Amino acid sequence: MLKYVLKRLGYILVTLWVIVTCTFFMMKNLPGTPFDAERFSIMTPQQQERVLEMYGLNDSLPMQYVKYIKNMLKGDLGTSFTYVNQDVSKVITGRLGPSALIGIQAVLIGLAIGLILGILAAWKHNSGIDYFTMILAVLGVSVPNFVAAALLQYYIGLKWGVLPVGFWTGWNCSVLPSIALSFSATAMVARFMRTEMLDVLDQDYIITARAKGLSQMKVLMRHAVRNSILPVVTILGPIVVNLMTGSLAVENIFSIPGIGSLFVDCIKANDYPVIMGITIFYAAFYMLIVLLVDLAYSLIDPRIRLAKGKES
Amino acid sequence: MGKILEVKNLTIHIKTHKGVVQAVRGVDFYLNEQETLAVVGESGSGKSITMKGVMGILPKNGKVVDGTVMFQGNDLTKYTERQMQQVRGSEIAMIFQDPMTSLNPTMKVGKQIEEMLKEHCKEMSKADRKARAIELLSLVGISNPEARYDQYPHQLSGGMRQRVVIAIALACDPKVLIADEPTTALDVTIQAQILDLMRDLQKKIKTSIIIITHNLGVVANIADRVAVMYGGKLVETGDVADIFHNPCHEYTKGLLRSIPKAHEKGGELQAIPGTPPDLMDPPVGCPFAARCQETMIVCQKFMPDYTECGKNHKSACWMLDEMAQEVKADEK
Amino acid sequence: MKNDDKQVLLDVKNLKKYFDVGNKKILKAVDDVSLQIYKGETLGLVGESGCGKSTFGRTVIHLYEPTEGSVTFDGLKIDKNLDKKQRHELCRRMQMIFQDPYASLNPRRKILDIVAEGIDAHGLAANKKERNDKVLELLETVGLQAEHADRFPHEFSGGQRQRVGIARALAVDPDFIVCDEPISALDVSIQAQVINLLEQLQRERGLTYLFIAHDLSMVKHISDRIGVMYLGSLVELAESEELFENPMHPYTKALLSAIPIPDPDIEKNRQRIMLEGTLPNPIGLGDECKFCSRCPVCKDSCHKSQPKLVEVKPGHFVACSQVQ
Amino acid sequence: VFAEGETLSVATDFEVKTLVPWAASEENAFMVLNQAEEGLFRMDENNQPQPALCDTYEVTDDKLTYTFHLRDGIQWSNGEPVTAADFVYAWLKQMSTDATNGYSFIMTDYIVNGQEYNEGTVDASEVGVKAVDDQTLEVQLKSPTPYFLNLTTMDMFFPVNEAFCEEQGTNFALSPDSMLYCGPYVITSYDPAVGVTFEKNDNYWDKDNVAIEDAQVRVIKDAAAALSAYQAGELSQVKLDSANVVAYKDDPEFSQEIDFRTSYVQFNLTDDVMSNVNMRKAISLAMNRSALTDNILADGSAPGFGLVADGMSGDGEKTFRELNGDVSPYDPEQAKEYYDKAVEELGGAPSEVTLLVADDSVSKSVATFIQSELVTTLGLNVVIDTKTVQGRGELMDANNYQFAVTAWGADYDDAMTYLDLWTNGTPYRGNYNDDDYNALISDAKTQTDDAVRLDDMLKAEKKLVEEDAVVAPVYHRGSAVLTKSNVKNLISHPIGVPIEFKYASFE
Amino acid sequence: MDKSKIDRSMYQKAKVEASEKEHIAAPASTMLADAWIRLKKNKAAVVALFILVAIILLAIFAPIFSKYSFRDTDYNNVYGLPSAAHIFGADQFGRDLWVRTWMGTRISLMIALVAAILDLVVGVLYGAVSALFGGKVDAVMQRIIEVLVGIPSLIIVILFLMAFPAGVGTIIAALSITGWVNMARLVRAEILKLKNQEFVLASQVLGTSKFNIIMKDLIPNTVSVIVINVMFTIPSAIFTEAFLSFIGIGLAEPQASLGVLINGGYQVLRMYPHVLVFPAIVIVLIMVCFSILGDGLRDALDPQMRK
Ligand SMILES: Nc1ncnc2c1ncn2[C@@H]1O[C@H](COP(=O)(O)OP(=O)(O)OP(=O)(O)O)[C@@H](O)[C@H]1O
Ligand SMILES: Nc1ncnc2c1ncn2[C@@H]1O[C@H](COP(=O)(O)OP(=O)(O)OP(=O)(O)O)[C@@H](O)[C@H]1O
Ligand SMILES: [Mg+2]
Ligand SMILES: [Mg+2]
Repeated sequence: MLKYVLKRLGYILVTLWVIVTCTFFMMKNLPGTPFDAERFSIMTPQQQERVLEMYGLNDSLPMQYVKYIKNMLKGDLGTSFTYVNQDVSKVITGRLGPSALIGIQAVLIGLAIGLILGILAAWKHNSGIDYFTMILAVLGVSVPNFVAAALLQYYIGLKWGVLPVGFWTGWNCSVLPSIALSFSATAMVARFMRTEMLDVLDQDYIITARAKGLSQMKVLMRHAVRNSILPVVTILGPIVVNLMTGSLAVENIFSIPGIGSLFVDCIKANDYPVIMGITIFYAAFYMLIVLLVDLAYSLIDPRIRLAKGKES
Repeated sequence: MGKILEVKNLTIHIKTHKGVVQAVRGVDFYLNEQETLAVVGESGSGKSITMKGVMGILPKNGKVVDGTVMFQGNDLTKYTERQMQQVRGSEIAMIFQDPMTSLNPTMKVGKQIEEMLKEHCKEMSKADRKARAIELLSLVGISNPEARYDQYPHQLSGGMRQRVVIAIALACDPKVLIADEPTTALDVTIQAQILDLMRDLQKKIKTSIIIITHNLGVVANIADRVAVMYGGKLVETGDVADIFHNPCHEYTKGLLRSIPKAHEKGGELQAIPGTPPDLMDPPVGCPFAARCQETMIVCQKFMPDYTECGKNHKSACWMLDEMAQEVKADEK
Repeated sequence: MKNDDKQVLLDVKNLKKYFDVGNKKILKAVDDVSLQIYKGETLGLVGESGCGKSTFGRTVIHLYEPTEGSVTFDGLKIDKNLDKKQRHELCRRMQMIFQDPYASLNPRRKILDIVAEGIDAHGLAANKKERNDKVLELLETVGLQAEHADRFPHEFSGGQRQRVGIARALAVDPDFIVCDEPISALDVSIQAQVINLLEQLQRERGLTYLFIAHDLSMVKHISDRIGVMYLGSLVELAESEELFENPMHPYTKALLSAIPIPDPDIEKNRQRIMLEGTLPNPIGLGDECKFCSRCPVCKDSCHKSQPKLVEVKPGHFVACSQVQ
Repeated sequence: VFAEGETLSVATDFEVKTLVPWAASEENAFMVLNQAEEGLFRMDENNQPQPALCDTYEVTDDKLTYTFHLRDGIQWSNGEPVTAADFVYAWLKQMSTDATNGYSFIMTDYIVNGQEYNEGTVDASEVGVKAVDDQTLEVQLKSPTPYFLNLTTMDMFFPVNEAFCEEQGTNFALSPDSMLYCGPYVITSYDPAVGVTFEKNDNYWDKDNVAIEDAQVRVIKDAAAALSAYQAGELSQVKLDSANVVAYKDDPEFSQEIDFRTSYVQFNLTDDVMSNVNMRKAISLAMNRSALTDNILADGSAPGFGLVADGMSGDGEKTFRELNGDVSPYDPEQAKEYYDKAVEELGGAPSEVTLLVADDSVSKSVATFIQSELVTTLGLNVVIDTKTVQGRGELMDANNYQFAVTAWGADYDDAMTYLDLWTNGTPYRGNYNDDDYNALISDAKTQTDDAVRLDDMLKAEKKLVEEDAVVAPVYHRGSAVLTKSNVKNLISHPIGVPIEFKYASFE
Repeated sequence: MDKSKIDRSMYQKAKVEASEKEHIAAPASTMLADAWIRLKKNKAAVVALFILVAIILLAIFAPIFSKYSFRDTDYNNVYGLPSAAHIFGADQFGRDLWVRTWMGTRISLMIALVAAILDLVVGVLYGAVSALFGGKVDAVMQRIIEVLVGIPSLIIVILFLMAFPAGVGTIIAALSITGWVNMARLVRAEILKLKNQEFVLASQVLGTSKFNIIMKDLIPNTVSVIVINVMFTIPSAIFTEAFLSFIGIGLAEPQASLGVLINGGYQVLRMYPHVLVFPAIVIVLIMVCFSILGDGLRDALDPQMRK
C-alpha cells in the first residue's frame, strides 16, 4: 500500500515536471508583456532594462526555465509581477481559502442532494421523483452557472435580504455561491448515481438480498448504495477540481476573492510566476485527487487491488 | 406428507419494449414436505420466473397476472410486500445460479449471513449471530470458518461461494429451499460436493427443496419428483423414476434421448431439431408442436390438457389423448 | 484405431504458456504439455475450470505466442520464422469454435457477413454472388435457412448462434478445428444438435478436432482419445474407452466418479470419490506434484518433484508417481 | 452588512493589486493611497490644489524654483514627524529605476536632472529636489510648469519615511502594518482581491475636518452585483452601467460626472491604408459620436469632438475645448468625400480594415459602434480584432496594427498631458513624427508666457486631430453614479483619484 | 377448452416445415432499427429530437427570412422591447435580437458540431490506437493525456486566440485541442473491453487483417459510446464557448454566438431581461435536448438496457 502510494507519487512528480515545462514555454508565448505596454513604452531604456532584470526576463528563455526550476525545487515560486513584491505562494494560498470553502461546500451540498435524489430516482424508477430528478439533472448542467448565480443573488440575496450580496466578509457570504455552484455537482451526482443504481439493482446479489426478506430500504441502503457509489467517487475528483478552480463567473458575481478570477486575471496580465504557481497547484491537486479517488476505490470495493491500478 | 407449497395456474407476464413476454403460462405444481422437486426444461422456458413469482421477487416489469401460490394454506400472491418479507428467507429461501454474482462483492461473507439472522431472528444477540454464522459456514463444509467469516466473496473460490450462498439460505431453517441452478457454474467435482451437501442438509434441517437444473444427471441424483417445463408451460410432472423410465411427453422423451449415456459409446445422438418458441408470441397450441416428431394438426391448434399417465404422473400431450391412441392404432 | 497407421496432424512439444500477472508474478496457464493429434481424430480435453484448456487451445492455434515449446502443424513448425503467407494459410487451415455463443458473434454484423468473413479474408470467392451462394450453402449445412442470412446475431437463440459459429469456421474449409467448450452454454436438447453436426462434418470432410469441454459424457461420446488436464499440466491421456474403464490418475478417477449419470437407479447407489482440500492458487506453484493438496493417495515422495507423463500402457499416458 | 451612517463604503471593479507608490499605476491604488497619505497639496472640491502637508510655498520669478515649507507638527501614524527628507526620499525613488509603474516621467520631465538620474548619469545629490531643513523642501524645475502644484497632489509625490521603508524592505506596503500613514485615514485591512478598510487617522493634522470615522473600498467586479450591494445597503455609492442609467436617471440619488479621459482611435501611419490622410479624416468624420454617448454608452460620457477632454482648463475662463472648438466633428457627407478621394489615391477601396481593441466590454461596444458607422457611412468593412489588454499593447508596440481603440487619462489638468504623447514617434502613437508639431510642443514646454503656451497647444491639437488626423477622438469618459442620500460631499476628481473621502460626511 | 371443435381428422400427423423449427418470431430488424424503435418509445427523447430539429431549422432559416440583418444597428431602438417588428426585441445597438439569436444559435451549433467532429476524429483515433497497440505506446499516450489535462486549458485557448484572429474557426480549433481527451479515454476503455471478446478472437483466427478488425469489429461496437459522448460533447463545447465569451475572449462583433448574446444580456439583466431571456432559453433548450437525447440514445443503443 505504502509502496504503491509512493510509486504513484513518483509518477505524479514526473508528470508534474512535464506539465510545468510545457506550461512554462507556452506561457512565455502568451501575447504581451507583464507590464502595461503604454507605460512600459515611455520608460527610459535603463529603466526598462532594470524592470526586466528585476523580473528575471532579460535572461534567455532556457536560462529562465532553469532558474525557475531551480527555485521551484527550493520551494520558491517567485514573486508576482502584478501583486508587487508578494510571494506567489502567499498570493495563491490567500485566494485558496474562499475557493476551497465554496468548492467544498458546493461538493457537499451536491453530494448530499445528488445522492439522495439519485437513490430515490433509481428506487422509484419511472416515477414522479425519477422524472423530477432527471429534469433537475438536465437543468443543473444546462443552465449556465452565472445565470443561476445572478438569479440567486438577486432574489435570495437582495429581495429576501437574508444573505449578504455584495462582498466577501466571511462564511455567510459563501452560502449563496456554494448553492449556485452546487447545481451542476448535484445534477452530475444525481445522474451518475441513478444510472449506476439502476444497474446495480439488476444485479444478482440484489435479488439475493431481496430473497433474504430484507425490506426495500435495507436492500437499498446496505447493498445497492455502496456498490453504486464508485462512479460518483470517480467523477468527484474532477468535480472538486472544477469547483475549486473553475468558478470564475460565480466568483465575480459574488465578489469572492477566489483562485478562478486570480487565474484569469493573471493570464490576461501575463503574471508569469502566478500562472505557473496556479498551474502547479492545479495539476498537483488534480493528480492527488485522482490518487485519493483510487485509494477510496479500494476502500469501497475490496475487489480492486491497488497494485494493478485501474484503467483510467 | 402434506403439500407445503401448491402453485395453481400461475401466469406471469413481463413487459418489454417489444411487447409482453408471456414467461409463465398457467403453471400448476405442488411440493410435498421434505421432498425434492426438480424442475427441468429448456433455457427460457420460464423456470426461474416461476420461482421468482413464488417468492414475490419478480423484476420490476414482471407481474403475476393470474394464479395462486398456496404456502401452508395461505395465498402468497395476496400478501403485501411487508408480509412477503417475513416469508422470504425465513420460510422460503432461494439460491441463485451464479455464485460469482449472487454475493455482494463489497460485504464480508460473514456479514451477509448475519444479515439474514438479523432480519428474521430478532432476539439473537450480536455474539450469537456471529457464532451462528460461523456454525453455518462449517455446516456447509467450509474449513476454517472463523477466518472465512471476515473475507470478501472475491477471496473465495466458486465452490466456496456457492456454499456461502447456501449457508445464507439455510440460516433460518426455511421450510422450503428453492435452488435455481445451484451447480451449473461449478465443476463436476464441486457439483458433486454441493449436491451431497444439499442432501445432507435436507436430512438435518428437514426442508423441502425445489431445484432447477438443466442437467438430468443432477435430477437423477437428487430429485424425488420432477417437473418438466417447456415454452412457459409445465408439460409433465412425475416421480423421478417414472420420468426417466416412463416419460409421457414427447419433449421429455426427446430430452432423454438426446443425452449420451456415459456407459454406452457410439451411435448418433438423437437430437431434438429446432429452437424453442419465442414467448413474446407463443404458439396457440402445444409449445413443442413445432419440434415434435409426432406433431398432429391438433397439436398446432389446441393446447392439450393434463392427462394422468400413472400415479403422481401427469402430462399435457395430445398423444395421450384417447383419440390419438385410437388413430394411431388405426394407422397401424 | 491404432496409432501407428495414423498420420500426425498436430504435434505439440513441451508447450508452455505463462502469463505475467503483474507484481513480477507468473501464472503458468499451460505448463509443459506435449501431445499429438492424428488426422481425422477427435481429441477431447477435460479438466476443471481454469486449468488451462482454453489457453492450450488458443496457443495451439497461435492466437497466443507460446512461452516455450513448439507446435508443428502438418509438418510445418509454427514459430516466428513463418512468413506472412504461411501464417495466413495456417489461419485458413486451423479454425476455432468458441464457448460463448453470445460473445463470439459480432453484434453489429449480419449473419451473412459473419459467415463470409473467412471467405473475404482469404479471397475464396471470385465475386459477390459466389460469396453469398457459398454462405447460403454453409448455412444450409448447419441447418439454418437462407432467410437467416440477413439477420443479426441478437435475434438468434444460443444453439442457432453456435451453428453460425460453426458455419463461419467451415467457410475457409479448414483441416483442424479447436472446439473450445462449444456446447457448455447450450441446452441439453440443443447440445445434441451441435454434437451431431460436428460429427457429421467430421465424417464428410475428414476434419480433426481438439474438443474442449467439461461435460465428460459428451466428451466421451465424441472423442477418440481424451486428455485430462489439471492446473496447466496434462495428467492423463488415453483412448476414451480405456480412460473411462481404466482411469489411473487419482484426479481422473475422482472426476469420473463425480459425473452425475442421468439415471436415478444408478445415481442413487453410486459411490463417489470425494476430493478433499482446495484447489491451490495457480500463481507461484512449487515443485511438488500439483495435485498433492487434494490427492487421496499422496505420498511424501510426491512432494519432491512433478511427475512426468509416462506411457504405462500402449496409448495410455499418466503423470502420477503412484501409478508408475 | 454595514449599517448606513457608520462606514463609508465604495466599490471598485478592479483589484487593488499593489499599494507600493512606485509600482502602483492604477486608479484604484491612487484612490486608496490618496485617503491614507497626503502630499504637499490636496485637490479641493473644485479640483484646485490646496496646501496640505505644505503650509506655505514660494516660487522664484523664473518659475523654476519652488520652496515648500511644511506644516508644523505633521506626523506619521507612528508618531514620527513628517520631514522634507521623506519627500526627497520618495521623489528620488520615483525617479529612480526602481519605479516600475511607468510614472517616472511625471517627475523627470520637470525636475532638474531627473532624467539624468533615471538614466544613471548623475548622482542623487545633483537632482533638483533638496531638503533644506526638516521642514523646507526646495524643488528646481527645468522649465516653467504652471500645473506643477497640481502634480504634487498625485500619489507619486507623497512622502515616504526612509527608515521605515528600508526596514520593511520588500514587505513595504504589502500589509497595513508595513505602511506609515500621513493622510486622513489609516488602513486597517488590505487584501488585493477583497479591498481596503480605513479608519480615521488620529495623527492627521486636519483630523477635525474629517467627518467620517470608517470607510472602505471594496472590490466588486460585477456591475450588477455592485448595484445589488448598493440596493442592499452595503455600498454608499455605486457606478451604474449604461443599461441602468435610464432607470435611475430621475432618481434623487443619481448624479453624473465626467472624467478627463479620452478614448480615441489611433491610426498607424505606416499602414498602407491608414497612411492616407484622407482615409483617416473620412473615418474620423464618419463617426456619429453623439449617438454613441447618448444611446449606447449613455452614462454621462461626452462625444469626443477633440482630443483634450471636456472641462480641462484653458485660459482660466473658458475650457480648452471651448477655445479650440470641435476638431473632430461628425459630418457624413464630407466623410464620404474624403473617402472617395482616399479610394482614388489608394487605387481602390480596401476590402476590409482591422480594428484592434482590448477585450473589455466597453471597448468592444465602441468597436462595434465604429464598425457599424464605417460600414453605413463609408461602406468600409471593419474586422474587429479583440485581444487582451496586454495583447493589444504588444501588437501596437510591435507596429502590428492598422488602427486601434485606445484611451488616455489625464495625469494633470493641462492639455499637455495629452499633447506631448505624440512627440516621440513610437509605433504605439502611430509613428507620428512631425517637426512642426514637435516644435509647437517644445515651445509650449519652455514658454513662460501662458497665453503663447496655450496658443501653441491649441494649434497642436488642431494639427494632430484636424489636419493630420493622426487620432480620431471618440468620447470622453463619464460616469453615472448613485450615492446614498445621507452621504454628502463624496466628491470625485476628474483626474487620477476617482473618489475623495476627506470631505465626505454623513447627514 | 372447447373440445367440440376437435375432430378425428385433426389427429393426423402434421407436416412441420423445417423453417418453422428454426422460426424467429420477431420481424427482422437491424440494431439501428431496433434502437430507433426503442428511442421512439422514449417520449422525452422524441420531444427533444423534435425541438432540436426545430431549433436547427430556425437557426438556418430564420435569419434568411427576416428583413433585418444581424449587423444592422438602429440607435433609436436601443434595448427595444419585444414587439411585432422585433419579436425578441433589440440589443444595445438596436440590432434585432430575433435574427441575432438564431444567428447565434447557428454559430454555436456550428462550433459545437465541428468541434464534435474534430473531437470524434482525434479522440476516436487516439483512443483506438492507444488501446490496440497497448503496452508502451499506450502508457506514453496515456501520460500525454494526463499532461494535457494538467495544463490549464485556458492558457492553450488564449494562446490560440492570440495567435489567430478571433473568429469561429479559431474558437473551434482552440476548443478541439483538449476537447477530445474524454472521447479518447472512453473509446480506449471500450476497445480494451472489446479487444478480448471472442468475436474479435474469431476474426483473428480467420486471418482478418488488423485494419479490418478495427473497422468492422471494434469501431462499430463502440458506436454507441461515441454517439452518446458526442451528445454530451456538443453542449460542453457550447458552454466552453460561452465561458470564453464571459471572460471576454470569445467571438468578435458583430458576429455573435449564444454565449456572446447571453453574456451581453447578463450585463443588462436587471433592466432589459429580454436581452438575456431569449438566447438563454435557446441555449438551455439545446442543452436539455441534447442531454435527454443523449440519455435516450444510451438506453436505445445499449442492448443491455432492455427496459
Ligand atoms: N427481466 C426480464 N425481462 C424480460 N424478459 C425476461 C426477463 N427475465 C426473463 N425474461 C423472459 O422470460 C422467459 C422465461 O425466463 P426464465 O428466466 O424464467 O427462463 P429459465 O427457464 O429460467 O431459463 P434459464 O434456464 O436460461 O435460466 C424468457 O423468455 C426470458 O427471455
Ligand atoms: N490473457 C490472460 N492473462 C492472464 N491470465 C490468463 C489469461 N488467460 C487465461 N489466464 C489464466 O490462465 C488460467 C487458465 O485459463 P484458461 O482460460 O485456459 O482455463 P480453462 O481451462 O479454459 O477454464 P474454463 O473452463 O473456465 O474455460 C486461468 O487461471 C486464467 O485466469
Ligand atoms: Mg433461469
Ligand atoms: Mg476455457
